[in-house]
Amino acid sequence: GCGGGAPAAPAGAQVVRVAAAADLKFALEEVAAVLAKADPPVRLQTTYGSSGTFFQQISNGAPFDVFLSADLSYPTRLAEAGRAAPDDVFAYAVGRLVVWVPNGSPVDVSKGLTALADPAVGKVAIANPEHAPYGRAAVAAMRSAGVYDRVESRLVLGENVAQAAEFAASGNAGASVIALSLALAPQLADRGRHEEVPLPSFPRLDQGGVVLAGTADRAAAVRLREFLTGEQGTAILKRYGFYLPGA
Amino acid sequence: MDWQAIGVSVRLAGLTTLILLPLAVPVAAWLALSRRRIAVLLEAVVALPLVLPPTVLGFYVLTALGTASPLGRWWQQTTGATLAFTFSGLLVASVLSSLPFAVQPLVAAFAGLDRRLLEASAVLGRTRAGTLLRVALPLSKAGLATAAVLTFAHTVGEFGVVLMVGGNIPGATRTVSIAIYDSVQAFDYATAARTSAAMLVFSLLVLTTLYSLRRGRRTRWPRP
Amino acid sequence: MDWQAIGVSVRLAGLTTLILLPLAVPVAAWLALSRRRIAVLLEAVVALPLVLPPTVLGFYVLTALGTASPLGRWWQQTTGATLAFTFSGLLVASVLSSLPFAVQPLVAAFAGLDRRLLEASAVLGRTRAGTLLRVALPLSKAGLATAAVLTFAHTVGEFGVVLMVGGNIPGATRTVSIAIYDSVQAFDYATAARTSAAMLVFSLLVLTTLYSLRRGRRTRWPRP
Amino acid sequence: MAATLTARVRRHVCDLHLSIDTARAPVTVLFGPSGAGKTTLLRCLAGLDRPEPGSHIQFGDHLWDAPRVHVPTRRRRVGYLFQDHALFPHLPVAGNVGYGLHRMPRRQRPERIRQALAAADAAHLHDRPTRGLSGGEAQRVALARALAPRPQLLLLDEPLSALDTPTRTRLRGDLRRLLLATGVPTIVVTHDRTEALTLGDHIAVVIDGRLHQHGPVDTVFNRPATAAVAAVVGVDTILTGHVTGHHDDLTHIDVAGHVLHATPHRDLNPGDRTLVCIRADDIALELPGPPRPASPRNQLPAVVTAVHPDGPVLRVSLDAGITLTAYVTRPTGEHLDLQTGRQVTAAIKATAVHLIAHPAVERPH
Amino acid sequence: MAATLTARVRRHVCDLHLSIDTARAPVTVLFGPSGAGKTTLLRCLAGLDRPEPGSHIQFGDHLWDAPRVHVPTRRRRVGYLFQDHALFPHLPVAGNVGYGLHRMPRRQRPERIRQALAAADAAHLHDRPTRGLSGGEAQRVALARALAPRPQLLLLDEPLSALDTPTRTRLRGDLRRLLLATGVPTIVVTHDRTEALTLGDHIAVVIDGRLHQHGPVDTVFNRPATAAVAAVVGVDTILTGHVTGHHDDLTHIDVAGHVLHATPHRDLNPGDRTLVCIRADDIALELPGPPRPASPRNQLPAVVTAVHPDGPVLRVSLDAGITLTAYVTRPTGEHLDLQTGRQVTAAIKATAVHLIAHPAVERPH
Ligand SMILES: Nc1ncnc2c1ncn2[C@@H]1O[C@H](COP(=O)(O)OP(=O)(O)OP(=O)(O)O)[C@@H](O)[C@H]1O
Ligand SMILES: Nc1ncnc2c1ncn2[C@@H]1O[C@H](COP(=O)(O)OP(=O)(O)OP(=O)(O)O)[C@@H](O)[C@H]1O
Ligand code: MOO
Ligand SMILES: [Mg+2]
Ligand SMILES: [Mg+2]
Repeated sequence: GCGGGAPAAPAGAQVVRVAAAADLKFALEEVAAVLAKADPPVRLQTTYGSSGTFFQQISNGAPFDVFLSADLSYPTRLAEAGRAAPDDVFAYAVGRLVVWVPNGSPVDVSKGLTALADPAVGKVAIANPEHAPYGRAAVAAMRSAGVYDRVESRLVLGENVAQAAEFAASGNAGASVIALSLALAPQLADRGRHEEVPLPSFPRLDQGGVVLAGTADRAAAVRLREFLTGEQGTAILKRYGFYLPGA
Repeated sequence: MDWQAIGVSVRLAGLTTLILLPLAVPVAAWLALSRRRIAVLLEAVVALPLVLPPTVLGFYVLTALGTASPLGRWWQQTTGATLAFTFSGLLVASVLSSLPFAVQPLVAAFAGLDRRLLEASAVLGRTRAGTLLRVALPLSKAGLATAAVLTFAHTVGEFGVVLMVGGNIPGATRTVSIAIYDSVQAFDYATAARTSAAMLVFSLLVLTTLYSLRRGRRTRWPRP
Repeated sequence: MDWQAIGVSVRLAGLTTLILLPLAVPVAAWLALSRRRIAVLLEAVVALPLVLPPTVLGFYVLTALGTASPLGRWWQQTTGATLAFTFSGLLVASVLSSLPFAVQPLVAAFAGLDRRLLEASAVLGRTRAGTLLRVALPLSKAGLATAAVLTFAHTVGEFGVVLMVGGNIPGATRTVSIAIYDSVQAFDYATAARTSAAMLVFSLLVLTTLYSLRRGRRTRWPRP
Repeated sequence: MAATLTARVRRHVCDLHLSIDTARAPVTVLFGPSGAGKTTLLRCLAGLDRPEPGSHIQFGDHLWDAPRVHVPTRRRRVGYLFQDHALFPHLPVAGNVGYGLHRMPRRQRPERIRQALAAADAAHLHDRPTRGLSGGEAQRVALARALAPRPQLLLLDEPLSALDTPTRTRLRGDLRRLLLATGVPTIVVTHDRTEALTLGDHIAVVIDGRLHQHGPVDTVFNRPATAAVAAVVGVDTILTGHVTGHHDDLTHIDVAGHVLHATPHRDLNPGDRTLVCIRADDIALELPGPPRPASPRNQLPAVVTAVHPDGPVLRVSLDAGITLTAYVTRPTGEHLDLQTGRQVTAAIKATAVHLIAHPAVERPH
Repeated sequence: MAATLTARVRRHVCDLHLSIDTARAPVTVLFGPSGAGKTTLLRCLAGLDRPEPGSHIQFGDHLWDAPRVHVPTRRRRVGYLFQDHALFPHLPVAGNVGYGLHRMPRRQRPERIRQALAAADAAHLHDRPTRGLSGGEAQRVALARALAPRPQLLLLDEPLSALDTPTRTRLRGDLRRLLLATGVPTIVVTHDRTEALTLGDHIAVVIDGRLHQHGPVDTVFNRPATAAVAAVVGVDTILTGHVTGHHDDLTHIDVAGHVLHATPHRDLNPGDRTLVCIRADDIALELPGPPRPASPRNQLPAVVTAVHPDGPVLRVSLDAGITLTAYVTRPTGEHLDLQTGRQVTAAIKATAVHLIAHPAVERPH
């Protein structure tokens, strides 16, 4: 379904309003499905977008219960600003980066980032490093692979990582550097090939969340946090292409 | 398909239009018909919301409405709720960002009026307000319709401001434009296409009706 | 402050206006003055880019320009490059998304013309095209100015479409609206404010000049 | 350029049948009360209004309007002076006059513009902006604009109504000469009798959307076919009587007990009802005296009931048993010492007494 | 409601000084050639154009324009019939006429609308839409609209120009009666002499932006103060001569060798140059014969050079050594058998020969 995403929940269900980074899109759908059947059911009302945008909105009092960012710094800064208790910041996953090319591309994606050095690849899409954690990670990874100088002039920037994925998926960019979670999504999986970028070649994408101070139903929000960091949640996140915090 | 979002959009666009038009008419009349030189400058000022990127406009509105600003705090103390991320907040932002769409066509229409008719009205003892209501406005129906259409349509399509100020809350601030964007972001092209199509059909109906209404007495090419 | 982005925006807005106006004039004339009933419907169709959220519009343009579409493939084979993420691609998208802003004010202006003057032109042996050029257009200067202003300003402020089709390439597709947005997102409020201010001042200058130009022969309130 | 214009024009407000042989009548005057349908007719001829089914307009060899035929305005090559001028406000005077000259080589246009303006007595307005022209100035510029392209048919809707008398008189003469010289068939709407007489060859009288009479100007003015026409062309005295007989090459009519003599009218038989039309300017006033056997065969003793100045003449109302209206010049008026109650003799030639048969079927206007 | 209107109006096209005692002259006619500045004057009086510094307009007790004073149009309570009508196209006829009645109780408006329409001979148009009115219909509606609010000053810019003669004649009388009955001071622009004579008490002649003469209608028409006025009011014969002397209570003038007699003019001395004005309708034509010692003191033998119909009369051009123009009625014309070459005597009373002193300083128009 649309961004709202949550399956219809029985009346009286607890509702949690979630602001989630774009790379969580598919994983959270499944989380929501599971939670909706839990007892008592929890209904997730999820909005996806760029972590930076959510930070702005929450700083100005946006009525969310839980913020799942693509990094740890935004949640931490929210806590520092008094928008959440410092204890309520939690890490829930580690983002993984892939090089993604559409089907039919002549690029040998198995060579990873070095394949991008070839000008024949054309435009390379990444998230905007200025405010998207995945963009920053992609730039760092390309630098450590020593290809950044040769790719820089061909970079195109998506507003968030999902948009970067779309640039390549629509065939307008020759390749993209995106979140594994997106590359694994059913809608993208059969439209292209991907190769993971080795984790050590870029600063760890520790993804953090936070239960916000103004939450209407703290119990429900905490249940979401518990679920994500618990056994069932971590299994789902793992399946959708995340490493687990501390792994 | 997100019917709720469509509902929010229609409500938002309708209310924005209803609020803006009565506001825009006197403003446009002053801008168009005033003899003061400053009118030119003010006309440009009114057009400014057009130039600011909607997200930036949204950001500034957000800041102004937020709890950090005096206005936001005052609102919160008075009503007990924040203005941002509510339908009312969205309405405020929409009114602001659609202002030029309501004012500009009216300015053009008023500026094109036959001055003899304004003079005739003055001779017959009417004030400017009376003349505006009884002569200028009825003779500017095409401009009024354009203003209404542009305001309504622009609000329905508005994205950046709503994104920043609305916070994408279903039933309150998730408009259809946001909903479609979300579908696209989720690679759910089918839903995006379906929602877009529904909106297009609806808009087409509204616009066609509006345009038909104003068509009565219009100037046409001489036959054939 | 990102002067380069300002340059891109001004170039984009200027070219969009230059391309759109000559296109919009005959379209608007047909829509306004045609006696055919279908004109009402087509007028609504022309207004549609307004209703679609810019990002969605951008997405569809992106899809149309991409290698998956025949148009995109044809362009790529002909020119050897993609249209997306280039200035030209942005221009195409801008022209499309600004179409209603150019057409609507002209339709209103043409619809308000004095029919006797069109008749006088026909009697004197002029074709519709001649009449359009020599009578309708000169008498619709206010509408033309409004069309130009709205097109220019809307393109400068346009965000969603540019975001989708541009790819944020400095000097080519990073417009000032994107640059400001990026600054805001990067918490660089100072730069955002400075760039916004620069753009506001520039836009104010352009608009004021344009409005002053058209002010000469306008209808005014009867004295005083 | 002589051609025949045949028009049957039906629209909700009118149903007119007009046929003009432009060789015999280069200038046709359209005359009729306000709201009669004159402008409507011109608009249909110009192709601006589309006449209703059953209409048919043909100019020379060109079929302009017929079932499934409608030649667009710009191909009819007519010149049209609109009743409300419709000058282009954004063009200067010269631009307005030159607007229809696009088929002419560019070099020749300034000369033609000057000629047209001169013909319309508006040469001095050549460089003026159009906004700000006075009413009469605008009318002359509109006339020049209609003349400039030398159209094949000229339609002038009250071309001189906004002008002062000296300008109008001068322009009237110039215009008539120009129209005859260039040979452009012309239809002129006017409300002015003098204009009709001095400009037109034929006159068509339109009343309530119907053509009531069409013919040489003199004939129509002196021999109106119907009471309505008589009223419109300014016959001041219209009386009802009945024929008493024919004698001495004259027809005798009884009007309210008074006998009038008229030139014979062959359709009238003794006993028939008839309208009697007498123009005010055909009644001469004389000092009362014994009847003289002079040419005015009707001599009615009358009492002056009112005297009003009316333009260059005095309008005298008389009671001669029947009510009469006469025009006299001022010297005559002074000579007769005309004032209310004065006894005079009204002399009317038999040829000036115009009879209209069957008044019972006439719809008085 | 009698008040004095004093106006000094300066604008780039005119500089006029006008003072009207509306008690003595309830209706003032503004007369002058096209482009003279008549409309400009009315617009300034209505407050629509702002006169230039040095201007001053006062109506009764109300100062309307002066240095740093400018009463807005809507407070002047004037009625203005615009030369181009300016009806509101979106309102029906009744809506137009009722537009200025907002200060009147709503219930009374329909009656007032009907009265105003009836006064303008347009009662039948009450329910009509304004678009589609004919020229003359629109003019009458505009007149009704100006009359309806019973303004304190009425400005009529050619109120009857688009009407046919019978309607115009009828309306003229009705209008004059209405204006006198309601006592609304009125300024009427007209190009029509008859209208000036029948509507107006006083007449103001404006030429080239200057007020040339102002006074009772008769005086101005019969005794034009300048050659320009004489031309404008339609004096047909204007000759230059010089005074030869005063005898018999008459002034004698030599014009190209012919002696004319005029009523004495005290400012003229023998030898002075003078203009001699003779109206065509003041010249009587007679069969040639021995001079009679009758009241017309000038009897000039003359030859007819041309005869033209001109409205209700014949316009006869004469060569009497000097060129004369005379009007005669048609019976007189037939009686004299007027045709080119015919010998007649032109009789002109001394009182009809009007002298204008110092013609050398006059700027001929
Ligand atoms: N479009 C229209 N709709 C309704 N009535 C109309 C329309 N056009 C003209 N009429 C009516 O038809 C009649 C004839 O109008 P037209 O303009 O031909 O008169 P006219 O003879 O030119 O009169 P005038 O001398 O006053 O100009 C008028 O009563 C007018 O109101
Ligand atoms: N706004 C203006 N700008 C320039 N000239 C003007 C303006 N208004 C009037 N005039 C000129 O001033 C002169 C007087 O104009 P006005 O309209 O007063 O004439 P009028 O006496 O009413 O003539 P008419 O009888 O033809 O209506 C004209 O020559 C006119 O062209
Ligand atoms: O999910 Mo992000 O915040 O676009 O990197
Ligand atoms: Mg007419
Ligand atoms: Mg005038």
